[in-house]
Amino acid sequence: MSLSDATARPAAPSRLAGLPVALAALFCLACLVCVIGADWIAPYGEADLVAMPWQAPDLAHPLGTDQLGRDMLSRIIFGARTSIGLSLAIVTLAFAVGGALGLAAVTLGGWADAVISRIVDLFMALPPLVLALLALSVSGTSLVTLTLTAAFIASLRVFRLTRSLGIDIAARDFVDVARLRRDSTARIMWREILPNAAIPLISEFGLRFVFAFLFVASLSFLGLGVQPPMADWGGMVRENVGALNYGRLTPLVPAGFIALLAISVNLIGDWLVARRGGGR
Amino acid sequence: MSNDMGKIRIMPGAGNHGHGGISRRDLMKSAAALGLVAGAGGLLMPGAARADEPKKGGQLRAGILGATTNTNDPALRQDEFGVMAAYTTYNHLVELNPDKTIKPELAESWEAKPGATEWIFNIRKGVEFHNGKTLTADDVIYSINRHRGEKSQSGAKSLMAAIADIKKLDANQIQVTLKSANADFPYNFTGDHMAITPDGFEDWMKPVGTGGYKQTSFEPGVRATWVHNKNYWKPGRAHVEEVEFLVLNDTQARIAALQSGQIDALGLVDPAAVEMLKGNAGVQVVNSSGGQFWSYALNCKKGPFTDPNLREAMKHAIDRKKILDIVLRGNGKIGNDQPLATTDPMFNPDLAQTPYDPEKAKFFLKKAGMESFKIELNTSDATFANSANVGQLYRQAALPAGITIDVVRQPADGYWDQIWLNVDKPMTTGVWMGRPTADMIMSMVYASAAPWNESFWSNARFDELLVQARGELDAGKRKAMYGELQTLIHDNAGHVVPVFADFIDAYSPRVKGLMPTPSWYLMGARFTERVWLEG
Amino acid sequence: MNTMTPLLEIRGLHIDATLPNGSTAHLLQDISLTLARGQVLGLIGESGAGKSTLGLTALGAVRGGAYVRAGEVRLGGIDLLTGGPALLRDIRGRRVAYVAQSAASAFNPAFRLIDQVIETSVQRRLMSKADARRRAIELFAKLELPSPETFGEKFPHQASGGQLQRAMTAMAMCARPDLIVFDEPTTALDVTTQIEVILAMRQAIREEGMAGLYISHDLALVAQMADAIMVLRHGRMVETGSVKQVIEAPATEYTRQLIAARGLRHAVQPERPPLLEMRGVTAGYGNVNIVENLSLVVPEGRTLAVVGESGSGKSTLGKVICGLLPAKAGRLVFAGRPLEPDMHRRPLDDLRDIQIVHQNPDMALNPRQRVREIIGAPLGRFQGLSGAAREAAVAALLEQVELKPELADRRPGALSGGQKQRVCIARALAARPRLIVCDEVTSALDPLVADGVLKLLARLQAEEGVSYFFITHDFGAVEALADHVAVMRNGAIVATGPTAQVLQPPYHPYTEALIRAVPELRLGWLDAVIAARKTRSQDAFPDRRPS
Amino acid sequence: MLVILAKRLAMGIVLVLMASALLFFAGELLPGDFATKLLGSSATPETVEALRRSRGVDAPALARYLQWLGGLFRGDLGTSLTNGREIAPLIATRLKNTLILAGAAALIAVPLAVGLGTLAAIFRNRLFDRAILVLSMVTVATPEFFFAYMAIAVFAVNLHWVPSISIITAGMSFERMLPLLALPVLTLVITSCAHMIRMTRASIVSVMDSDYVGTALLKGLPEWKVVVRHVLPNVMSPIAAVVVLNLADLVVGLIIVEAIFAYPGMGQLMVDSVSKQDITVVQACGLIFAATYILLNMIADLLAIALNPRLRYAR
Repeated sequence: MSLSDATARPAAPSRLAGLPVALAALFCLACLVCVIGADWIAPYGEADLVAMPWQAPDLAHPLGTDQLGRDMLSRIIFGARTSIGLSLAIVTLAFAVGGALGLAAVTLGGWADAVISRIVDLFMALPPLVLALLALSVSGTSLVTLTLTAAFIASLRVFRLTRSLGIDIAARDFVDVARLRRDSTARIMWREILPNAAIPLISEFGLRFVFAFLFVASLSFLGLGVQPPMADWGGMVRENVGALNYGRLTPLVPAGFIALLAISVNLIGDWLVARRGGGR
Repeated sequence: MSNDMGKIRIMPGAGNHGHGGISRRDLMKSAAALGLVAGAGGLLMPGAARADEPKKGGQLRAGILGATTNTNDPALRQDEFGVMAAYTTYNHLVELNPDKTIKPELAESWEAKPGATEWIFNIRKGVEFHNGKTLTADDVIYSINRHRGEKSQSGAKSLMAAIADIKKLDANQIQVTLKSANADFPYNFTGDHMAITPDGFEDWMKPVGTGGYKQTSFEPGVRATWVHNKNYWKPGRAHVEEVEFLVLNDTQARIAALQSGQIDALGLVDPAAVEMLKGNAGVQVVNSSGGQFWSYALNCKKGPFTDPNLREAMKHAIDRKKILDIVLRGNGKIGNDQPLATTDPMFNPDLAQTPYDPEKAKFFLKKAGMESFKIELNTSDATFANSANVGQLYRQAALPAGITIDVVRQPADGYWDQIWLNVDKPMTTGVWMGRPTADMIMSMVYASAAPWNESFWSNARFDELLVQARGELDAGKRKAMYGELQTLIHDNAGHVVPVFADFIDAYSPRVKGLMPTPSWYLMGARFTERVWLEG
Repeated sequence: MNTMTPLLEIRGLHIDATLPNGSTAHLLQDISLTLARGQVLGLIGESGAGKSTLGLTALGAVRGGAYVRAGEVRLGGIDLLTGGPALLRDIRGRRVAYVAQSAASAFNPAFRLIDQVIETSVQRRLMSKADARRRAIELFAKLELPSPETFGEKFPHQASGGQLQRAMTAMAMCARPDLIVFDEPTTALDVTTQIEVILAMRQAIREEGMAGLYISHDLALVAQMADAIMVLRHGRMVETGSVKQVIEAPATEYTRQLIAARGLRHAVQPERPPLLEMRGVTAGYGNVNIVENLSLVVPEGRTLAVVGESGSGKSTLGKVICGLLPAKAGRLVFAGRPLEPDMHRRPLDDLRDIQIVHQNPDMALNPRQRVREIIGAPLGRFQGLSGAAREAAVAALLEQVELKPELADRRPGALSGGQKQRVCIARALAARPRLIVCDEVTSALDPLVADGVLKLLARLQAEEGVSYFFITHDFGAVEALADHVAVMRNGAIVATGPTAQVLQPPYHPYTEALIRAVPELRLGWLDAVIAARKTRSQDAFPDRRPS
Repeated sequence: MLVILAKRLAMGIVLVLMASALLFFAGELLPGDFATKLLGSSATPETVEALRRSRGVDAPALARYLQWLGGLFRGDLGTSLTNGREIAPLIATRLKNTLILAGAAALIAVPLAVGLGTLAAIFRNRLFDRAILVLSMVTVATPEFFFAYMAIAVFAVNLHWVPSISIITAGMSFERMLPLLALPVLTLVITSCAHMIRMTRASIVSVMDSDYVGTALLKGLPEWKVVVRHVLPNVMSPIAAVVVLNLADLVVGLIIVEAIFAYPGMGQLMVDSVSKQDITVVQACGLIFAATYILLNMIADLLAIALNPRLRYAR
């Protein structure tokens, strides 16, 4: 019960209330365009050494150049493709696996639930970075193993969330009705439970996306992430961070893009939840 | 001198960027003999070092690459830490000079019997270990034998395999018998593995040597400290009172530590940082141009490069200048597809520089019966930093010649074991730290039976001449022989050498006595013994 | 303070709310009322009528998103709406107090009850802590809470729902406010608990001489508690007057309907053979048995009502019949053949023959599906219908439950409570079942809406010949629909037989307790109960089995 | 309640055991071999074999696991493969250092985060709240090494206020340690606060929407008093859980900060050992991390139980 003092009419909502969300959507859209069309949009190649390092921005290089003299703008565009594409792949995979297992655990219940939950408990008992460090050291670093490892780690949390949301929904009477109709497990998962868990899951998707971003960046730091000369935003911060010591602000560019993306995704997630009445 | 090749591995914290984060395990000082006079040309000579009188005292702090697994055991030492610590705690029989000549250290003098297979070493008298024990021939024999024999776990094992027998002649004299003649044999005792420890010594957490400094604390992977050895026998050396190594592996953190005044010395500086560091009044940068070079190995045994014309094409399709300018920022020299630096006493100045000439490359391609050509280049961060980017530059340069190079970036782990020296790979990337003598590098990389013949090149004339040169005591004849050996490599071997990379070090302004030393980083790893502090 | 000024005066009050989608809802429109000291005004109306909103304005509060568009609210002559936050803080708790519907959630779980009861008095420095405790204990005693001296030491989770509701009343009264707003204080309670609570509250109000706003959807209950009644509907005032005036001479059709509600009576029907027999059924969760060794019969085309308080095991029985909770022991016989206890092992025909309608349509309907899909699913499964045939069948079923076929396009969120329950019924009917388990199907509905649903169920039974296993706690619904009644208590049947027989004297004592506890819509009923208690001077409805 | 406690404890032990098996065999799977790595160029088959035998790596994996497990119970973590040192004392120092750093960071971050989270909740949807939310989102999303390098560039390189390298040694006095800890602690505070702020705010907001807060408001208590008296006691349990879980992440998340500031902690040890293929140390570190993580998770659960009056006072 949220109460407020009974007073006269509250201030009318600002006309600009929707502006941040619109800008966020625009930014995300631009990023997606980069993801798809990096090859056509970027003025220079991803790994092309085109100028001297750490040049200040000018017409030829609007965002300057990086530590090897590559065009920063092009790297940002290609980096969007790698970072966003990778994070999307990770989170999508994590949701597909974690979500499906979570729903299955809820719908099947009993020993299936117990077994899956215990296994997830075990892996969640291990620190994510340690898990990734071991997994990637064992399997070697490639985009595929990176995606699989990060997705596996993220899927653990997705499983937990889906399961807890699902248990709540599965206890509702309409699920009993579907069972009494002998609907298949898959149909119950897909038609009865999933749609009702969709909004919180979408909001979680945004959050996980941001975390996946961060996680990949952390792995880059340990030399286990995206491998150069491929550009990724986290890695670009890392590569150029030395410039800070000389008072150059190049690393702020990718860092700024990361922050912008995080805020945008978050804003859109909040907006989606609010639009659906905020109900979980 | 140990004969490891410079495997470079990416350290955590280093990302994959820049030189600074590289740990050169098993790294050798190149003895790229820079002729005393000739070599000084392009080198930076900071301050008027020679004019200054060395000052005593002070604390010298260095940022060194290392790991928790480091040890003071000369046989198993790893990383920059192991090398630097070896020259701080210990002495060796022979000392390598900055000009790549050698001079006596714990061996007062030596002589080769005719044929250069039997060598007599006279051990210096009156030298005391840190624990008070006096140095004898037994200590020397123990120290050498640790690297020999079946059970040896030493990194210098194969180097010492050249020794057939060691005999103690008296308390201060030993005789070393080689399996085959080697006129440069004393160079083998300059390497850090060959540190001299007391007979039977095993306590590597509290090492005992005869060096200028006594180790006072050792936390592997964290730091180590030394105090000046009051009884040090060597005059005019080991000036500072305390030495501290801080293990710093993160590229940026290392430079920041120097800039913020927490350390005085730093090796393995990223070429990208050089220009900015030079603009920083608080930092001295020292470039040492030596025998460190990169290599592209073209497989001469299997695949397309069995055709020498294609090897020629590849040698003309690389823009060495561009690689030097962009990747090394000019901190090096362009290569000419042979392993000796211009400063090496054996360098053959008559050898013509292969130019970047796509037309010529095309010509050789046509000669091999091809219009265009596609090849896979294996690179890895295990070799040198930015190796994939250098590969890209090679690719860009080769395209106009009709050669398409696909740059494949192999994982660092396993690169040396599985990709490199794999006869099924047509083209791999390598890196060499240089060696004190021409013979060492040639026997290691180019001889048919060489352990690291990365291009699987085999040339009967070369093999024969190499053995002759090794045993030749006449300087003029040797120089001519090595000249021919270089020509053979340059003209025929499957080796593209794009650049020689400088060793780049940075110091705080109070460090004096600096001098470019072409054998390795931080004055050939002997900075603790040679520098002094001011102010 | 001028005794001539009314205690609470509301004039021309309009309250609007901004909905999440940006549109504006009118919660209250042009409400005016006057309340004198010591007087209790009952606010009555169905859900969404604006009763609670009105109640909160007496404390100068609105729920999130709502605001006052026009009007004034005066307490003792002071305008609450313009007085500012300091004034509101001053009057709240001290002059006006609030008793919420769910005391269980309105108490802070982290503190002992006594600390919360005396919080207003102590924090506002109206009394010393010792005085406040004494006052609280006195109120606990007055509200007939067990061991009043120590009752306050309990944490909320250690007290029962009825006790908490009384403790909440004590909390409201502790600082001796002039006015208490009771917001459906007994709605969540069982009837036998409710009567205890309202008895205690009624006496306490009388003795303390406080004025009250008593909000409820139950006209009979309000008639007992209030001096005057205001009927609200859709945020507007329908009529207002003294209790006597409103219930004996209602001025509007709506009030008349409210009074007439719950008056349905089911005609006696000829006996029919059994459709479902339960013999010695035992069921429960884990090691706990909820029902034990229980036998019942549902005749074909007739209704068996199972009555009891929460926790008596009646809903468990419903789940046993559906096979959702397999019986641990005993037999189920359906249409002469044995019925598998576990739904997973029942043939599809059995699943089709037994359908269920739940208490809360919000839980029973998937909010993400349209009515078309909801009703269409069983049509597809059990009738094998698809495409246009299914579409037509959905339309026919909607008409059968008296809904417009256009509603097929809506999602449950766009339906009213009654409409949702009718969709649930239509979904059950779609299977063409022989038995429908109706689990408290009217208890979440407003009285008039509930009446409509009951009428619908009766009509459908007459048309389709379907049997009902009708679970309820409401005797009005029993009388409206049931041929047979079983009264349950603690997992066992205490009385069973034809409706007329069970609900007429001589009662089983527990049946009598239940029936007596239901407020009657006549003046002075509660006073009569109080009087009766005083003469017996003991627990009003002892559980005395006939010996 | 004791039953719940015992159950949770038993589960923790089982988890640690399972984690130990997982870590041991994952370590076995690490590619490459410490001996070839260590010996490098001189890695002839004989030298490798000699080194392996001297470190006892030639026994079958299962036997070594059981032996390892047995050693664990005696507090013996084995010896390092590369330099043959005892692991237990090594880890003891490193763990102590890590705990010092994590503890110092927590000491600042926890009150700060809970305070800011509470303020954000009180000023819900106002400018302060929005600013805090956006800032925390940015810090959550920005890689922590960015903050670390920013801190170095500003406070060490440009201002020369504090050192950029944080090598602490045994027996160092507190005053000497303080400036060394400044930058890593600052970095950790920035990165760990964000999540705690958001969780604190969310917990408080959900409690502020509860009926009993409405009741308290209708008692005429001022808003701050409602927050202090009614909200905070009830968010203690979720916040305690958040704090403890963040501590777990903090201890483990030190890996990167330790690498940058050359801080001699567990994380650095583990990363070092992975790169040197020093499997026994990797396994021991992994186990310590997992055990810490499991222990702290358990404490979070137990705190939630302990702070819940329903479980403290039975009906």
